[in-house]
Amino acid sequence: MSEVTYIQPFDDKFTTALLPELILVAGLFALIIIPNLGKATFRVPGTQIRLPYFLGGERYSLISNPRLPGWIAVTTLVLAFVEVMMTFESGLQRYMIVSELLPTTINGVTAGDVLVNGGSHILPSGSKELLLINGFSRLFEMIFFGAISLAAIASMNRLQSFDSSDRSTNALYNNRRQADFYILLLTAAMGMAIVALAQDLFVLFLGLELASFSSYVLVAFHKESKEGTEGGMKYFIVGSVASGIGLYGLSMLYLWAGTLQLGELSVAFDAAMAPQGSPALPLIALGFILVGFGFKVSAAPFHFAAPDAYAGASSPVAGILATASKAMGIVGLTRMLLIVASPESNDGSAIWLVALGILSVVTMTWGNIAALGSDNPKRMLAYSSVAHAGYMLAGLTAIGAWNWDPKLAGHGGDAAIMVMTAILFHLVVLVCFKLGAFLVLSILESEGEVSKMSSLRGLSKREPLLAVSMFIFMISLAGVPPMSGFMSKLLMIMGIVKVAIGNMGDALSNGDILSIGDAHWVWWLALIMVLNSAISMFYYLRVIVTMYFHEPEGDRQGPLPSGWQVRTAIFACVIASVFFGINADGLIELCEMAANSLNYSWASQ
Amino acid sequence: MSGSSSSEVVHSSMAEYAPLIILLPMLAMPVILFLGKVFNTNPTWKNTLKEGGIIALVAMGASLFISLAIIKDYLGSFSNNGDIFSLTWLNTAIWEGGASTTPISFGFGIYIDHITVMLLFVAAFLCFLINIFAIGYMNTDPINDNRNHRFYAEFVLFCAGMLGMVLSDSFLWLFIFWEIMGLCSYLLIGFYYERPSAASAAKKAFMTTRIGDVFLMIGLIMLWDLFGSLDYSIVFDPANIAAVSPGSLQMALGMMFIGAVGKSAQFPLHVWLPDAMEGPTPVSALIHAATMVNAGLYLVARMFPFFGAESMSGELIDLAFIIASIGGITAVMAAGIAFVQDDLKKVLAYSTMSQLGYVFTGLGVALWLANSLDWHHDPAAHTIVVVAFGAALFHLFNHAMAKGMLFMASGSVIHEVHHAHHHLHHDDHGDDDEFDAQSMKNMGGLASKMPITATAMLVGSASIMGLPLIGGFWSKEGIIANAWRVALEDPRFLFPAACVLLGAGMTGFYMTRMWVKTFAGKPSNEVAAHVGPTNSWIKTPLFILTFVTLSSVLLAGMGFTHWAPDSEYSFLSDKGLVDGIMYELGHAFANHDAFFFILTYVAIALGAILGPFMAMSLFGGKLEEGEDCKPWFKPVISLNNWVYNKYHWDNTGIATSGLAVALQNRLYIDKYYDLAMVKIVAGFSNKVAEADTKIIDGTVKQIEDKSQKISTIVRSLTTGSARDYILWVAIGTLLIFFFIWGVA
Amino acid sequence: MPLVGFPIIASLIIMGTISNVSEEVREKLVNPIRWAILLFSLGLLGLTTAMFYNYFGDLNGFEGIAFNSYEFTARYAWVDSLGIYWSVGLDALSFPMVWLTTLLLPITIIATWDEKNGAYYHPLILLMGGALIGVFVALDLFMFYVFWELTLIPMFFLILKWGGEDRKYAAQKFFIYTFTASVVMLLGLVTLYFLQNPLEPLAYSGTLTGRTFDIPELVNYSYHANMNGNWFLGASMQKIIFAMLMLGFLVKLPAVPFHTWLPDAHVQAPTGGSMLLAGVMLKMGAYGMFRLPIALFPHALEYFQLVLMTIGMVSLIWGSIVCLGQTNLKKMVAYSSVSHMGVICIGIATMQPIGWAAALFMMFAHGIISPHLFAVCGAFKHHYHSMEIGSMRGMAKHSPWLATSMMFAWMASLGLPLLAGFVAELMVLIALWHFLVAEGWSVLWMVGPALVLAVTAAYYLWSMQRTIFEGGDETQPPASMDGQPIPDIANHEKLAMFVLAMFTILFGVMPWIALDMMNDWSIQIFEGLIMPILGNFNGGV
Amino acid sequence: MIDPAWVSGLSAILFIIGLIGVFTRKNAIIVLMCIELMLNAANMQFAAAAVHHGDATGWVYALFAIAIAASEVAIGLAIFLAVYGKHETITLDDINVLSN
Repeated sequence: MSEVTYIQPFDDKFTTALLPELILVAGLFALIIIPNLGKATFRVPGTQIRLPYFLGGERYSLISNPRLPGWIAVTTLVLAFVEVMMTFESGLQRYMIVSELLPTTINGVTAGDVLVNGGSHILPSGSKELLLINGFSRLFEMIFFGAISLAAIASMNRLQSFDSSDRSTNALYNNRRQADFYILLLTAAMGMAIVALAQDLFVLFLGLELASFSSYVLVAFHKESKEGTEGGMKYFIVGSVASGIGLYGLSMLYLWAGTLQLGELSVAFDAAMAPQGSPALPLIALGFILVGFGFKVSAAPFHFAAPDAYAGASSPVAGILATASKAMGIVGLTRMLLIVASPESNDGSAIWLVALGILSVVTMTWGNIAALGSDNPKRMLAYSSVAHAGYMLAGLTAIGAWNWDPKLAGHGGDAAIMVMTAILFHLVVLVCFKLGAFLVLSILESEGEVSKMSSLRGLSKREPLLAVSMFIFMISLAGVPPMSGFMSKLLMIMGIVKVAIGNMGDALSNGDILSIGDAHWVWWLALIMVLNSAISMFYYLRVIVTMYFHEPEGDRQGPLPSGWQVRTAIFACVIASVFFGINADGLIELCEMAANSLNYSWASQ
Repeated sequence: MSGSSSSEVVHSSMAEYAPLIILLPMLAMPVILFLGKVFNTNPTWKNTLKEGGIIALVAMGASLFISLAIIKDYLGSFSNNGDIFSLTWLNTAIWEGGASTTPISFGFGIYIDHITVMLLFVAAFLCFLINIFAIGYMNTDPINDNRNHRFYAEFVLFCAGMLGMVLSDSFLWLFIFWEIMGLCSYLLIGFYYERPSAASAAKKAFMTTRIGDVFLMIGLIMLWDLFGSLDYSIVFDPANIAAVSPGSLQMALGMMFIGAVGKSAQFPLHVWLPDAMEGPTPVSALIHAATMVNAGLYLVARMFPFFGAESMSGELIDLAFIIASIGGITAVMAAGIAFVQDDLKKVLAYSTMSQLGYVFTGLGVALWLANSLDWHHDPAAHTIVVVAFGAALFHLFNHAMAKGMLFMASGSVIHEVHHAHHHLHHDDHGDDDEFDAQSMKNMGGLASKMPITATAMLVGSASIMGLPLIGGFWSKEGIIANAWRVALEDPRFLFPAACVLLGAGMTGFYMTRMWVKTFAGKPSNEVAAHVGPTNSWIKTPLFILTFVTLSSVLLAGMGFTHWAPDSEYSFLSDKGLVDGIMYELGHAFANHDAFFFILTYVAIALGAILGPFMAMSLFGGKLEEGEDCKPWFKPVISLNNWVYNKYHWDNTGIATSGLAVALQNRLYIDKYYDLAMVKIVAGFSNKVAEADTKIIDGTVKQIEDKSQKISTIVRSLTTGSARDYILWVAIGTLLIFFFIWGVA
Repeated sequence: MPLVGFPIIASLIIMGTISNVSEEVREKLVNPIRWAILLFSLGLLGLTTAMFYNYFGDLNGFEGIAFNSYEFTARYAWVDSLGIYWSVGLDALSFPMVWLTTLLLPITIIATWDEKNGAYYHPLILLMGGALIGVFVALDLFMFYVFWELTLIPMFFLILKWGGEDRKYAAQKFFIYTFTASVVMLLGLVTLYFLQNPLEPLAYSGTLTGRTFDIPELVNYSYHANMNGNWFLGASMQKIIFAMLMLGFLVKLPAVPFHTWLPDAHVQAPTGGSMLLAGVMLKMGAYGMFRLPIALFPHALEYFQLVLMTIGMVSLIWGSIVCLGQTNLKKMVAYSSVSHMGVICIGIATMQPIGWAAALFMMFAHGIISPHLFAVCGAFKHHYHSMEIGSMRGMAKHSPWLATSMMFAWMASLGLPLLAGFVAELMVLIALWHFLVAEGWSVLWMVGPALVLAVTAAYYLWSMQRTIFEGGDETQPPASMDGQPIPDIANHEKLAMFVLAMFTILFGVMPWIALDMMNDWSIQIFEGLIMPILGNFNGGV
Repeated sequence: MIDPAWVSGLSAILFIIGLIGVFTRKNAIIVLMCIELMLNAANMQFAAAAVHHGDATGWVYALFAIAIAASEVAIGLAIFLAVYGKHETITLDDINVLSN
């Protein structure tokens, strides 16, 4: 704990601490301003003196390129991403940004205040913890920025653009939309980053809404099509309802505890969860909040809008929904379930264990079964995304069970970290292959509709490299070694099994007779999970078979439209998918570090 | 091979070369096959090397030479029984509990004793002669164009299998070579692969023997489990035999006997043999007379030490009875079917079965005697056992020689009839040819045209019939006598004894019928009238075998009827040849025991008088006017003519009776086997295959289909209306409450 | 170990390169590529043969190595945190399989020299070979599993791209079926992984988990835990994990009733795919059984002995009877594989050194014979455009080479003495009988194998009668030939079949070349593992 | 001063009305209004809780939530407009091009 440096907004270290976010803000400004720079002048009234004020007017030739917003956004996102990476690389410095921080020299310490930063600062009792920069939040930022920058790169040739000399309304209109799209991407990234950093549930909620609103618009961005608008609308309505429920949950929680600070809520929960019965209010609140985040991770039965949204949105956007947006939901769930209603707070296991366990089973099974017969590749990927949410929920469930065995004292934290590592690893590599798959569809989309599996036909003949990429993404999604998807699934199974088995090994070496019934029931989650991944094999293979077996259909012949940007992005995804499968060690260590920093109490136990 | 010579017995120096007997033909096979493939139409290959026939002949000659050298060395004394050398082949281990595994091994080696010597001579000698015959027969048959190398390759491999089986020193290797023979018989019977009948006959032969082989294999494994080895030197050791349970041993031997039944075409696994006549005649001679069918006899003969062991005394008589009974049944049944066959080779085939039945009966009674009598200590009993066993082996010998000769002679007849047919009709030989060169209906009166062949046939038939003093007489009398001897002791044996006695008469009938139908009487059609003499490749073996068969009185005198180890009266022993012959004659015709005296003459009356008489009264007759024949045929023809004219009677009633029809249909056994195959086995397997597809794979497919259906249902919940989605959110919320509340 | 890495990397590079060149260039490259791959695989064969000659197959009798010790080992850290190592090594269990794989690679390439799209096909075969070798040399559970699944991918593509009419269904079924079983196996492996809890952490443990995937370490650990009547992991857990692992292996083997993927895969697979599938891939199941469940859970093996025996018997009998009801040549051969794999199962279930040695030899012998069978089937299909038995008769006349090859392969498969298969069958029967008598089981168990010996002959003979023989009637040649002259097989096919035949004879006549090391391995595992742990349970007549 | 519990109760009623409204009404605008109702229920609760705890943060939360609600309406209406442009209806049940 003491490694965390407490700062308040606009301290001197503030810029260092929030550099990636500030880069995003700068990028946002740049996106808004730069495309508007022009030879506009202002005539000083009454004179002929024209003072240039640069906004508006005839655009400079340098910035008249309609692709410019894209470049700005990509640069910004990549910079932010690189910055996040750099913070890992150069030894992560942890910061807690609080609303108020007083130097010790000014005031004496009063009751409730805490000495921080090696005793040089006081944290007054009314001060709120707002944002925490540590391994966990940085890792999520990495996921968000990585995913969104890949999507941004891939979108660069997706949006219609016209030469700047074309002065038609349509051309102007479309060129203008370029900036809008990337602004929304950046705000989404911004919102997600806030979610990752937030230490106050309401701050988290704000970030969530920022990201959600951006994504609603992004989904509906193609308003020329029925599907686009419809998907956006459904996503918006169901999302709003979910977040409304979530917000109501927050308000109840606030009503109960008088605070939405994670740390304080956690203490309150610990105190309230007594064996003889718990107060109703926090449990209702917990349920409501679970719904709010459940929608974000698209857990069944809150997932219904997701397939429609994925199908309606352009593929890179759908990719963001399936990866970054989902990761955001996981952050929320992690904060809520593991910090606030933490398993430590209850003897044996967390209060939400059964509910989440059932949710995870329903989610993964529903997703896989629905995907089985789906003939729309995007919907199929959406359902598969539901299934993957189920796997992660299973992992979270396992963490909830980690101190089920009294004999586990001293071991449980390891298991929890193992599972958390697995979830983080999964989220990272999910960006590689799930987004990658969407990007492949994106290339196909630039040719025409991709609402039928048959659109993929003969891809191996038309674009062998793309087909190989898609193949790798598919088997990675299915969890076939040596792809990273396998590694993540293996980690997840390992984590769950470790939790379930606990220290049965000790009992075994004492000669006790144990059977699988003596393990915690979350072991069966692992079994359901592997069986589900076997089911999922079926529809992933169908994609492969369609690509390699069938001849190209109808007018879909020959190579696809080029677009080196999106191909680069796909290539990066392929490399990462394979690399993290074959050489997972570094990433596992990174995720382990992040998992460790989620909850210091685990490590200390 | 690892391992080394292990026996301390001093051996013939030739025995060191014994492996060559097997190896030479075995190596000749790829050579012939390769050369034949490469030089297929080369004139030198075709004419000088006879498409590989000469290479085969050289290999077989060398084998025969080495065999004879070994036999010569061994004839002087039978004491050098046992392993020549042995090599380990398989090393493995079993675990019988306890702290370590027990290593076991299976080896290969050469083992020579009196039975080996007998069979070695039969096999090597007949293979060589048949090889000579084959060159004359195969290479002149235009239907064999350019594929005789295949015949010779398979032929030599077959011979290698037979010789290997005889020489090997363990039941395992006996089985291995036994199977190789089985393969070769399959290939040889199916030599005319394009004929569906040949293909089906080959399959039938392999399949039927395979069923026997399965039992044999299990029997061997049971035997192995009893002794921990399959080496003769170990399993024949009385000390080892004393240690095993008689019941288990009897089971094991019984299983092995079923193998022998299959191989030697005994009831009920006899069905393959008549069909196997689809192969070229040399093959018939080889498989059905000289070698393969004898393998089963050899196997049973090999069991002698078990029956003879003191510790087993009286324990194995049930098996001995079964052996004898199977032989008896087959002897009568096959003879009966032979009554009505018109196909020359088929008659011989059934005759083979019948005669093998004799040998089995002989072996059965010999084994019974060995098992019941106290022959280790009682010299009289010893003689009885040795003579009984010797008689059976001698019949094997006689039959092999005679039947080999008969087949070759019949081949010669068929060959020439075939030629005559072509010569006459000048048509291309094709498969649509209706003419059946093997049917006796197309022959008759050939005695004048093919004197050597007819002679050989005559002598061979006489030998099989047991005409006094010729070949089979000695051995057959011995078998019948011993069968009755046992029957007096053990009434169960009345059945096989009666069978063999009855069979003697039946043999007389069908063999005579065959001869007179073929050689006596008038040519039944134009073709038969134009048959010419045969070539010298074919004549030579006939000539040699005729001599051997005729000289069996000498062989008998030399002690062939006492062909057993530690006989006080062993081969060419102190008695000398003349004394030996006298002894045999006296023993046969002037037995001191009144029962056997009468029995002998009853048998002679049946086999040599009644049977032939009946046959002659029905078939044959005088030759065509103006046809001249060799002087030694004249009495036969005249007798036939006389009987035919005087006693000819209309047998239509019998020939069309139910029994005759049943015999013509082989007693419907084949029919029911086929029925069982088609209805039960094929039907069942089709059902199982269907179940595999419908039920096992069907379950998998069901899962697939059902999951697709469920998927459709699940996806139909996504109705497309945002209101429904929200409803689901609400339901989900309630469920979450429920579960959180439930826990809390 | 270069044996694993090189083929995979080489083939990936080749395929990566050719996918980027134009159609014409690719056509031109086919020949150099297949020559290069042939030479490469021959090099591998040379390497393993040298190992064989110098180490494993000492012609004067294999010297023997101790139980749970390996040769040619190499170990590199792979994923430290989980205790995953790139750990390879060979013992007498894995070596024959590795050698077999390297033998079949060039033979497969030669036999299917002219396969269409060769620029992809031959590298794919090589990739397959590399993955298979990886399975056999892996001494790390993770690595084992990775290669285990990796083999699916090239095979999937071989079936999908070069297969028959219904290849789409067959390829998916093959993949999903075996994948399903192996994920269950994976869960078993992971459960096993976390149940290990020695007082001292085992070597090569993960930093995050504190457990190890190292097979020798685990075997060693389980050996000590199993001693003195204890069950490693406790009785119940041991049984459960044993069952989970066995499920994966039995499906791969395949054993009835998990076998139906095999006929579909075989019938649809191209010749080369079938050859490798039947030759090596099925053996992965049996190999896995020896490597993991048997070595780790001898108690559970004893417990499940009856089950395993039953499965083996059912596979044996069911497989052969279904064969009898087949009209499709390749399907029949595929089911015969099921039947033969049942023999392996029985050999294992006998729990006798001879039975295990026999199972190992059966794996080896079937690995040589079954590619021959499938090469013949492939040639049949290739030349006559039909797979139906009876559609083309009289092969002996118009295709003597194919007929000879077929006859040879068929005979070898039905267990003709002096060909490789016989030794294994004989030994299994001996082991079974000895086991039955020693354990006091009913000898009626023997009826199954006995029946099958006859049935096997029946279906092989039946099929030969309708292919090699006959053909003199007017129904030949069949309509599928479109009046074309009937060709015999090409020279490269002849060569491949001839080489296989020679090896079949070699290992039939001189089985000890391979059997000695297998036998030694069986004795070692018995004396080193089974007997100390299980004590006197078996035998003791 | 009203007891915050009453306000909480009112907000619960509002929330339930809103929730029921969203899945019973067909017109998107009405649904949007119902969503606003739900958000407002939360706002009231925040305000009531702020009173209850004597903590000003609750009011801040409420203010932020109002801002969120406002932007939500803006976005929602924009999307509905776009939907109307393509589908010519904003009846939720009739907008189901995407399903299954």
